[in-house]
Parts: sequence; C-alpha cells; structure tokens
Amino acid sequence: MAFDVQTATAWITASEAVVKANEARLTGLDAAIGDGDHGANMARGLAAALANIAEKEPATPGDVLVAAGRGIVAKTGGASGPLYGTAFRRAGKALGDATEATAEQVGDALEAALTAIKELGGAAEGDKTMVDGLAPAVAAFRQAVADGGDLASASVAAADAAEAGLAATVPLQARKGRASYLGARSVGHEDPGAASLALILRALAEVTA
Amino acid sequence: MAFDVQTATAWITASEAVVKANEARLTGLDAAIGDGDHGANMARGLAAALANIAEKEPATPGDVLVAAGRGIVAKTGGASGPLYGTAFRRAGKALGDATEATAEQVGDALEAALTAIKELGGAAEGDKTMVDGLAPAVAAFRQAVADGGDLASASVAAADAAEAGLAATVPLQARKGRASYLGARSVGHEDPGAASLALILRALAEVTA
Amino acid sequence: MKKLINSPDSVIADALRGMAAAHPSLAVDLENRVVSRAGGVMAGKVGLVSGGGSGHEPLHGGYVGYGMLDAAAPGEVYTSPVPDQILAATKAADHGSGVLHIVKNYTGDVLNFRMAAELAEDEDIRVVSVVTNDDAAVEDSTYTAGRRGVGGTVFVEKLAGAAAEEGADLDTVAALATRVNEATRSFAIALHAGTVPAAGKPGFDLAENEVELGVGIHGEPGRERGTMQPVHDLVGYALDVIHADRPIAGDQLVMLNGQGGTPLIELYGAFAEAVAWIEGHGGTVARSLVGNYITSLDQQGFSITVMSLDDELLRLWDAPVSTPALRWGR
Amino acid sequence: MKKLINSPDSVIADALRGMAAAHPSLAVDLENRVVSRAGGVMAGKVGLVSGGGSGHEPLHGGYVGYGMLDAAAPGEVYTSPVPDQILAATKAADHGSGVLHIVKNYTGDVLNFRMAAELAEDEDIRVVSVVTNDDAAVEDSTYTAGRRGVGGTVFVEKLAGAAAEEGADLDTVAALATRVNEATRSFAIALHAGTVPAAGKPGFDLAENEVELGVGIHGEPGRERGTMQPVHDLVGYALDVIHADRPIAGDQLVMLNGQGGTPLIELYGAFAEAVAWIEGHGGTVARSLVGNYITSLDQQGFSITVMSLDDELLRLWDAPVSTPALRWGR
Ligand SMILES: Nc1ncnc2c1ncn2[C@@H]1O[C@H](COP(=O)(O)OP(=O)(O)O)[C@@H](O)[C@H]1O
Ligand SMILES: Nc1ncnc2c1ncn2[C@@H]1O[C@H](COP(=O)(O)OP(=O)(O)O)[C@@H](O)[C@H]1O
Ligand SMILES: [Mg+2]
Ligand SMILES: [Mg+2]
Ligand SMILES: [Mg+2]
Ligand SMILES: [Mg+2]
Repeated sequence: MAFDVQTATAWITASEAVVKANEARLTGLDAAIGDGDHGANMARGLAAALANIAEKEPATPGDVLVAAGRGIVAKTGGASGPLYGTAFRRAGKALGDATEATAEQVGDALEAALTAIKELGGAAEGDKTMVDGLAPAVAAFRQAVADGGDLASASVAAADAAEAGLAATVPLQARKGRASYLGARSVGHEDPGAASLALILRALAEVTA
Repeated sequence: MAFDVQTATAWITASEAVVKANEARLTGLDAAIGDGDHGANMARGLAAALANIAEKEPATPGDVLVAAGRGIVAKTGGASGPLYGTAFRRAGKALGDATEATAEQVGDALEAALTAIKELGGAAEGDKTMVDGLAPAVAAFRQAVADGGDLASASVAAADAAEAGLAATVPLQARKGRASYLGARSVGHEDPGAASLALILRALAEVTA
Repeated sequence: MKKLINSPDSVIADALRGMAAAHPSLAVDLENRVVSRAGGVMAGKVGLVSGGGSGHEPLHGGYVGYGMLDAAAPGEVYTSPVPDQILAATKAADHGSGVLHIVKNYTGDVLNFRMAAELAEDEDIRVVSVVTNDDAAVEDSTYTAGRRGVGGTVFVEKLAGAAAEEGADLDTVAALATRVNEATRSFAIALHAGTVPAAGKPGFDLAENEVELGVGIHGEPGRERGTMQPVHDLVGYALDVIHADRPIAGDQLVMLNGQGGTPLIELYGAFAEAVAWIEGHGGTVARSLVGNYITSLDQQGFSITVMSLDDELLRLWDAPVSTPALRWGR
Repeated sequence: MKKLINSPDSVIADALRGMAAAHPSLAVDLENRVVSRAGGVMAGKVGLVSGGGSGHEPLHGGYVGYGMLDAAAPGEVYTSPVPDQILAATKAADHGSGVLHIVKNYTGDVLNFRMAAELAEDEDIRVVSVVTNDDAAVEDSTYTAGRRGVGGTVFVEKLAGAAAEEGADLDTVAALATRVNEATRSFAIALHAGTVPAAGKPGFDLAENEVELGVGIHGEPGRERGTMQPVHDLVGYALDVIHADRPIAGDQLVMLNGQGGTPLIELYGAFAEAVAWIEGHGGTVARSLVGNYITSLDQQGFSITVMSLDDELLRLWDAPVSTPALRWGR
C-alpha cells in the first residue's frame, strides 16, 4: 500500500481517535511530572488538525500533513503545539507534491519531523522528551525500508521502536520541558510526549497495515 | 457555707478549668449551628476573668464577680463576651458590699444576671440561647432556698435545672444569635451558650458543696 | 488543614505586623489592635469606624484610608472585637465631628459596639451606629436576630466614606449609610467550607455534589444544602432570591465576591453570568467589583451583592478612594 | 473538587466575558482571545504584550492598562497561547514603535511567542522578546530548559510598562526588562495543590504534615517534598534559597504572593516574617505587594519575589499605573 491522501487522512483520523481514547492517561502522565494538560492539548490539537484537513481538502498526502500541522499549531498551545505542529508541517513539505509517497519518502518525512523538533526544542536523545520516541522510530523505519520492508512493516517497526523508546524514558531525568523543573524527581515516569508519539506511530502502523 | 471572696474566686477558677477542659466540645457545638468559636471565646474570657481578679484583689464576693465580668467583657468579644461579662458584673453589683453573701443574696445575684442577659440580648426563653439554661436555673435556685435549702443544695438544684434546660434546647429552633440564621436547621443541636452555662453552674455547685 | 501561620494564637498579631509593614498609609496599633490612617485627615471630618471578627480580609483594615474608613478594629478570627478596642478605634477616628460606627448585624458585634459607644460618649465623642443587614438568605423578623450584615458593608463603607470626605455631618453620613444598606441585598453559596486556624478543620463538610445555599461569612452552614450546579444556575439561584426580596431594576452596583479560596478566573465567569441575568431582567450593571472583598478565610464559593444606584450613590461610588484594597481616582 | 464553572471547555471564554463586563478600561476580543486597552494610547509608545496559560489571574489580563501592558493573550488553563492569538495581541499593542514580548520561560510559551514574533515581522512589526526566568528553585544550566519565569514577571511588566509610558524606545525598554529580570528572584512553597478544571482533582496530593518546596505556578510538584513548618520557617527557607542564589542586600522590592487559595490574613502574617528576615539580614523592604498577583488557580501556598532596587527602578515602580489589578498614582 502507498501513502496517499486517504492513508494520510486516515492516519490523522486514527491518531485523533487514539489520543482522545487515551486523553486521561496522557494527562495523568503529565500531571506526575508536568502540568497535567498533555491529554487535553493533544486532543484539541488533533481535532484542529482534522478540522483543517476537512476545510482545506488537500490534494496530496504532503498537503494533508501540512494542513494537520497548521491546525495543530493554530489551536494547541503549550510545548506540544509548536513541536508536533511544525513536525507535521515539515513532514508534509518533505513529501513534496507526490500523490503517492513511497516508503522511502515517508522515511524522509519522519526524519524531517525529527529534525524540526530537535531544532525547535533543542532537545537531544536522552533528555526525556518526544525525541526519545521519534529518534529510534525514524531509525527503525529507515532500517526496515533498507532491509526491503514495505510501508506497512516499516511503520510497525517504527511503532515498536517508539514504544521501546517510551519505556526507555522511565529511568531518565528530564532536561527539557516542564519535567526538567522536577530535577531528580522526574525519574521513574514515562514522558507524556513520548507516550503520545508512540500512539500516533502505532496509528500509522494500523492505517498502513 | 457562705458565699465569700474565697468561694466566689473558687467558682471562677473552677469555671475556667471546666470550660478549658470542655473547650473542644463547646467549639464543636458552635461549629454545628454557629461559627465554631464558643469554646475559644469562653476559655479566653474566663482566663481574663481570673487574671483580672488576681490583679484587682477584690475584697468582697461582689467585687470578685464584678472583676470577673470586667475581665470577660474586655477580652472575649463575640456575643458571649458582653452577655456573660455583663451578667457577672450585674451579679456582683447585686451582692453589694456583703463580705459573706447568703443563699438568698446569691439567688438575687443570679436573677440580676438573667435580667442583664435578657435586656442586652433581647432573648426570651425558648429562643435557644443561654437564657434557656439560666432562667430555669434561677427559678430552681430560688425554689430550693424558699424550701429551706442552703447555698450548696440550691446550687445543685440550679446546676441540675441548667443541664435540663440545656437538653431542652435540642428540639428548639434558634431565634437569636448566629444559630438563628440556620432557621429550621438549628433544630436537633444543643445550644453552645446553654452548654457553657450549665458547666459554670455545675462549677458553682461543686465549689459550694 | 494546613495553615500558613505560626500558631492559631498569633494569627491576628502576625497579620497586623504584616499590614503595618505592607502599607505605610496605615497606622497599626499592635497593642490595641486598631488600624487607622497614618496620614492627616481634614479636621472636622466625620470619623468612620468599622470592625468585626477577622478572617474577612481585606474587610475591614484594607478599607482604611482616604474615602473610606478612618479606623478598623479587628477581633479574633470570626469573633467581634471587644469594647475597649472599639473605643480605641473610635478615638483614633474622631476628628471633632463625631464618629459613625458601621456594624454588621451579629449579636456579638452589635453588643460590643454598643458598649464601646457608651464608653465613647463618656469621653464626649458622639457616636451614631448603623447596622448593616443585607443578607437576603436570612428571613427577617422582629422575633429573631434578623439578617446578617455581609457584602453590603463594603458599599456602606465606601459610600459613607465618600460622603464624610465631602464634609457631610454625622447625621447625614449616618442617614446615607442607612439608605445604602436598605438599597442593598446579598446572597452567598459555598462549595467548600473555610478552616478557622484554631479549629484546624473546615466548618462543615460537603460532598462532591453538594453546595451550601445562603451561607454567611463565618463558615456557618447555609439555610439549606443544595446540589452542585453549573455556575450559570448557581448565580441564577442567588439572583432569584435577591430579586424576590427586593426587585432588581435599573442601574445596579454589583459585587461578585470570592469567599477567599475561589480562583479569580472562576469569579469572572460567575460575574459574566450575573451580568447576563441582570440584563435579561431589564437591569443594567453600571458599576462592579469582581474579586475577594469580604472573605471567609479560604472558603470556596462566591457571594453577589447588588445595590440600586441613583445619581447621588453613583457619584459617591465614583468619588476618589485610596485604601489598600480599593483605590481609584487619586 | 467542585469548580465554579459551566464546563471545563468554557472556562476561558466565560472569564473573558466577565472581564469585559467588569472592566470598561479593557477591550476584550472574545474571538481572538486578546485583552487590550480600551482607551487611546500615546502614538509612538512601545507596545507591551504578555501572555501565557490561564489560571494565574490577575496575570496577565489584569495588568493591561496605563503603565503596564498594552495587550495580553491568555491561553487555555496552564497552556501557552497559540501563535495567531499572540499575533493578534501584538497587532493590538503596536503603536508604531515596535512591541516587547514578555515571555515566561516555558518551552511552550517560548516556542509559541517565537512563532508569533515571526508572523509579526512578516507584517512589519518589530518585536523584541524578553524571557523571564526568576525562579530560584530551579537549577539553571545550558543543558536544561532553565529556570521558570514566575513572580518576577509582574515586576518586569510594571517597570518596563512605566519605561514605555515615559517614551523609552524598544531597545531601551527591552534592556530594562532584562535588567529587572536579572535583579529578581522568586521561590514558592505549596500547602495544597490547585485543581485544573479539566482534571477535576488536585495536581498532587500532600499529607497534613507535608509541603512542596520550590513549586512553580502550574500545579506541578516542587523540587522536593518537605515537612510542614510554622510560617516563620517556611518563609525563612524560601528566603535562604533566594539569598544563596543572589544575595539580598540594600533596598528591596518584595512581593508576598498568594497562590490563589490562601487567605489574605495568612499572607500578611507571612509578609511580616519576610520583613523580619530581610531586616535581620541587613536589607530594607522599600516597597512591597501583599496579595494574589500571580496565582495557580486555588492552590494554597505562597511565593516570595525579591528585587534589588536602585533609584531608577524605584522611580519606575512608583510611576503611575492603572490596571484592574495594580493601581496607584492616577
Ligand atoms: N524542548 C523540547 N523538545 C522536545 N520535546 C519537548 C520539549 N519540551 C517539551 N517537550 C515534550 O512536550 C511534552 C509536554 O507537552 P504538553 O504537556 O502538551 O506541553 P506543556 O509542557 O507546555 O504543558 C513533554 O512530555 C515532552 O515530550
Ligand atoms: N441575643 C442573645 N441572647 C442570649 N444569648 C445569646 C444571644 N445571642 C447569642 N447568645 C448565646 O451566645 C452563644 C454563642 O456565643 P459565642 O459563640 O461565644 O459568640 P458568637 O455567636 O458571637 O460567635 C449562643 O450559643 C447563645 O447561647
Ligand atoms: Mg503539559
Ligand atoms: Mg460563636
Ligand atoms: Mg464568633
Ligand atoms: Mg501546559
């Protein structure tokens, strides 16, 4: 299967649904080491992404992601708004005007998203942020494609890696975002942004399956 | 036994002690239908009464009660400060400059206290106030004296009547003081002022026994 | 309940030290527990004194200053001040033209102020007392203690203060204060009771779906327990009671007051509902206050106080005032 | 936890309606969620914009007015506003001489304000941003998100606002804001967490003998959990941390701030302790604020913000200000 307008739209639709279903869990994670709004932020942001896609009726999968990103930036606020919003926007731009993106192109798009987040937020791997989910996911996706995998199997590899990355955030001490204010007390908890990221990449695996 | 400086002072001393011991109970009663300060008010007021007696070194039982009343007015505040303070002051004045007051004179003094409280606060019997303890207590005291009783037995009769009066406040709806704001919700609780009054008259019975 | 205090016994003394340090415009007599104006006052001005139990801050000490009170006598928490203390406040407020006592209608306040007034007259200070009783939650009757004085007291202090500053004599200021009280009604609803430091626990317990309707300002239970509702309905309930008691029509002065523990963002939301209700009933909110003006320690909930304005009252409301808690026009 | 709201989704919209009705001096754009000055502004004045998550009222909307902000952008509760909204506030604040963004140091605030600044420059509005980061509770380091902006933001808004009102240009106002931020330190202690309406329960749980030391303004846990102490010791702890970070000496501007749910009487008591501590260390409390100025909904606790004053800062502090929450001199 290729990554076209339908698949891209289905991805955002599925992401919105899974985040909404996990809103309380994400909020709980954020309450433990942050300010308890990550669930609400992501739910609001992805709903805005869907609304913007519906309004813009984008013709390419790239434009779907750009519309999603713009919707997220415009309505989310918080750290996750600019970070996720810019990530989707840059991913969309990376797809150019392909109507059916290849697995390799999707890998480039995920890489662009990672670069955007790192640039904007200044976080490196190990700082206990969404980067700790996305960086291994991008690597796993690319590896799967290099090993001859298709979009579906690469997406599963990415989702698996993101979930492993999420688990790996537990022992880390946060150095970016609100959790950093807790110092050593941030250890022992999953990072909320890494958790939402794992949900979103699992949604990608599901819509491309 | 006669009501002399020692007895009068012992009464205030015993009153202070019993109120202090019952401070939490009085506060609890006031919290239920008032503002939860009656215990603290009475403890503060009677401590001030003792301090003022110690300072003034009164020469007559009347002056002991006047000093107690002045101390209460000066330090208590709330409804109970002026009411109890004036009651003790008027009771003291009623004793004149007798150095040993008779049971009859003590009866007059209690009557003067009751009159002062009714005048000042405007409460009648049945309004669910300290009047509901004091009015039957004065009547019982006088009746006991008329029946040939001495100070000790009349004081016991007064204390018994005050306790019965306290119990009788439970089904009443308050018409004076803060409890009146609760309307029908004031029913079913002892009146805090009637409760402190019963303690104080029981202290009289004990020091005159 | 944890309290930010040293000990329940030192709460008032500590707070008065803090007020003295925070407000150079106030003279705080720590010994007599009197808060008065530090600056000079126009000789011959009628003096205004109020007081009552503490725990309602900024009432009353926060309203001492130009255009409002001359002196305040704060009692123990929720306990009226004592006569000697009120006398000291009265002396501090006397500029030779007599003193108005603004007394909230509680037995303790009324009696202690009455005793203080007698002491003041012994010292040749003429005192007139006005008792505020604006709480529409309480049934008024000559057989009872009558209504409580609550939020309307702030309006009385402001408007009588403005009249006194303009040079009105004692009887005129007292008559105005009476008129303000009569034109004013309040109603309060609590979500969670406040905690008196000496008691250490809330005055009453409410379940997650309960509110107390018609509470006073002393953490006492209300006239009935109700069900938790959206703020739209709670505000509507309060205004319905007030309106039934004294119809709300024409220009209104409205105070949407917090009880000490409710976030300001929620008070603004409640105020929006109050404005909608009043406009829906043909009235106009001409002036307003939104915030914590007469509190019950850390109690959660709100009260609404509504007064019908006429030209004189509006002018006096707009007149300059400069106190720690209310300040405009200078 | 009961909340005085219609629904968690309507909190901001309802509060903005209430603010609009309560303060004729404010223009409230309900659509864009921007609070700006209703009255005219001297043409050519540098515009001041701040904003951030809601729940900190009166910050920031309550500081819009003469001598402080030109516009504020309130986000969802504890969530920074979005770029378009900040852009709208920036436009409302632009009087032709550029706009200062006063941004509290949180990733979300910094990123959204940065995006808004880029959008504004596309529309030829020059924007300079100053990021406040006065919280001494947080270890500062280039490897982390750094310190939080907390109470010092109020001082920056007041002093930069006064400079802008005097006609200083954008770079001068920005330099002053930076200087104020650098001269300021804060520390906060919480007794009981506030409740975000959407969450419906307190952000953290504390036992009767516990406090959170070094909390921020978003209901987040502090840098460590401590034991409940008398206010004397809690205030001493906070000032010790601040003093170790930036010595307190000479004339100080001190804000003893409530977190929204602490009674004013307790804040005054805490302030008395702060004054005693500072004087005991040879400093002087030259100016002060005591009350709820930057809150965390109904959180119980306090923060202390301390700034070293010089002649210029003192003059700018005393300069007239007329906003819903701070008003003096006019
Ligand atoms: N500088 C950063 N770089 C990358 N991710 C970050 C950064 N700061 C925060 N995050 C991510 O954002 C998440 C929190 O998002 P959210 O709660 O929505 O925003 P806020 O922290 O403003 O309340 C964190 O769990 C973390 O994964
Ligand atoms: N008008 C009154 N006449 C007689 N007793 C009264 C009156 N008002 C109140 N009391 C008594 O005072 C008691 C309450 O005293 P206290 O709690 O110390 O003062 P406050 O009501 O001012 O808090 C009531 O229980 C009642 O017995
Ligand atoms: Mg968050
Ligand atoms: Mg009481
Ligand atoms: Mg009382
Ligand atoms: Mg947030």
